Amino acid sequence: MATLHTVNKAGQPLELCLRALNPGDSVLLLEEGVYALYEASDVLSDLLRHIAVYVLEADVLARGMTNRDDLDIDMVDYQGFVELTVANDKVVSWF
Amino acid sequence: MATLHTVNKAGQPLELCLRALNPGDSVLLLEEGVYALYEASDVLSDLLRHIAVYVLEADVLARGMTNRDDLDIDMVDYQGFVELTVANDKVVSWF
Amino acid sequence: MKYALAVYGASGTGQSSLTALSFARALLAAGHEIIRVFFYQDGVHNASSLVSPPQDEVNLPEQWQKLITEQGIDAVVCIAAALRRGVVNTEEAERYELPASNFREGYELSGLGQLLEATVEADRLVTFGD
Amino acid sequence: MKYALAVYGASGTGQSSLTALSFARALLAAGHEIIRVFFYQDGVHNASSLVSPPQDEVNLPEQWQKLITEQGIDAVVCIAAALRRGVVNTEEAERYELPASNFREGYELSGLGQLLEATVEADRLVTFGD
Amino acid sequence: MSQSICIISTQAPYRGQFAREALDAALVSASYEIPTSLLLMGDGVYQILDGQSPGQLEKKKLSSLFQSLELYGIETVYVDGESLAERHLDPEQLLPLYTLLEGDAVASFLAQQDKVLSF
Amino acid sequence: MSQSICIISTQAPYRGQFAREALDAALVSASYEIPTSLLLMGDGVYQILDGQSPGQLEKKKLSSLFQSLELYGIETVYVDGESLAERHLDPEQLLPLYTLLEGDAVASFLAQQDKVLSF
Repeated sequence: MATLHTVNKAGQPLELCLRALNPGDSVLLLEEGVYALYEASDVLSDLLRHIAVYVLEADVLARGMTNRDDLDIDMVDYQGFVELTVANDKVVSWF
Repeated sequence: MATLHTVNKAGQPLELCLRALNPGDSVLLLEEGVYALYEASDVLSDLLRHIAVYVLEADVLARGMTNRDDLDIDMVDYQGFVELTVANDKVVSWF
Repeated sequence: MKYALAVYGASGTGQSSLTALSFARALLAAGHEIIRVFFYQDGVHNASSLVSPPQDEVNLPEQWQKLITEQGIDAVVCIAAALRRGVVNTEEAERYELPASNFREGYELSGLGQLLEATVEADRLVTFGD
Repeated sequence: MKYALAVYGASGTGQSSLTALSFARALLAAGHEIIRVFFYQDGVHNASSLVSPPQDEVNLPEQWQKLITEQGIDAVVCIAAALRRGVVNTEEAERYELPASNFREGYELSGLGQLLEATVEADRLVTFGD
Repeated sequence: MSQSICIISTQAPYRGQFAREALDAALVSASYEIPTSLLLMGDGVYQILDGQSPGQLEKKKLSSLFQSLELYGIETVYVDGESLAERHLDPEQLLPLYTLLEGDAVASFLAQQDKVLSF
Repeated sequence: MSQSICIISTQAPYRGQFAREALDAALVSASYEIPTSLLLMGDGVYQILDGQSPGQLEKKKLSSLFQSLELYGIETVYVDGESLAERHLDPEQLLPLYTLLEGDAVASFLAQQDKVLSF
């Protein structure tokens, strides 16, 4: 029962998501959640040891962010978002 | 030019308010800002050395909170809120 | 004292519209003057004539309208914010060829300049945001 | 796969309505089925027929309606949430003696049960909140 | 099919309709005889603080809605222990209708659910 | 009377209309020849991150609006330095139209203003 977690802010939504993760789950940062690339990079690099993390391209580009070369985070488009919802058994949204 | 600062959440609004305070200013916690009584009591007890802090009664009662006996925080009603806006030269809202 | 109030919240999203209304009532009870209430952002929904909450909940647009008309308060709704959110009077509905209008009497649709003018003219500006 | 989408945001407040719309388009492009879109909380404003944003901004209710009618998607607006926020069709406007209605064609006003039914029936539920 | 639904509620009470509309969803779900659980996390834990008197806000008391959950077969409300601790909340300040999930229990609880609806 | 107005903008861009509507207010204020300043704090500092391409969100670029501030006589945008530091933002990532307020400077800047409008 792998779960895709979507996170749309770097504050409470990200914090709550972190304590709801099981091995094999994935996290997709979207909307203001993409700011976690700057604000929570320590948390993300820890997380990446066990969990696959993705960012939504449209939101990264809109905000003038760039993906972190030093972190193994995949950038996906809406099609990739769809594929993540198929690959996991359910979706939990944190906002 | 004393300022009344209203704070309606304990997260970013309270943090930003703290760095905008001048001696002689007052702070009024309202709406979800009253949760600072629990969440940020250390911050508040520091603050109270220099700054007068108030909480809005309707919001404290609504949420099942109680004022802190150990802190010198006055509970005001909407009439008291009005008086605070008169007693200060301007009002800055943090939300 | 002369007050200008800026209201940014709708009844569904936060609590700021209700806080502003309670504050406005207390202002008038204390003998102060409200030179303008300016509804901006989601606050424009407070001018909707179609809000119909359950009987055990307060109808904020109705309560605002009552205060505004009984006390003769100048109430301005930001026209750009209102058009974006689907709150329009009959003139704007005609101009933009919309199928209906949903604007309460007693409010005026106008520009942001009305907020800035009131801000300068008032002794105190109080902003109510979510 | 069969999807149910729950949309909680209006265009003015957050970004979730737009994210949901882009996701819905991508779902259909990938050959999936959307068994229901349920508009709840501030998401009910996406059914308003009176939203009229500036020309350089997207009209989300119009875009949603286009997708819903062209693709024959079952689109349900929570009736309790809509009444609280001033989004009503002609029947509800009559029932509650409201002066107008502002509901787009192609959507249905109904209860929360429609969200729970779709949740159980779908292979995946995706929630879009602000 | 008897799929389980978990409703996660993360917002403080009286902030618009968020908490209320999550509770409504839980009640409707249970009334459809769907196995339903309600999980409070983050600011959502403030919803079960005892002694709420929202009369001046002209809002309905959330506590009466929480008490009606049992009538619909929702025997307990799950609460994230870490969210309580962060807010310095003691169990005796809360309505006595919850089950604490400590540490990894939140994650394992969610893993067991078929569908999760967030508010 | 030439009262000064400061507009504080604390929300990230493209979150609904918050940032856009604050900028609109600044432009209108300046066009009324009111001495106007714009102060970015908290998530508001993300508004001047350079290279924003909101095309896929079908939103107008905020940067073009910031660049038009000068035409209305708003020569600079004030930015809270602590908010930049917390977000690990470097000056070279930002549109070059701001003045940094460090430490107590935010508080003293606000003390000088006659009216403050928050967004």
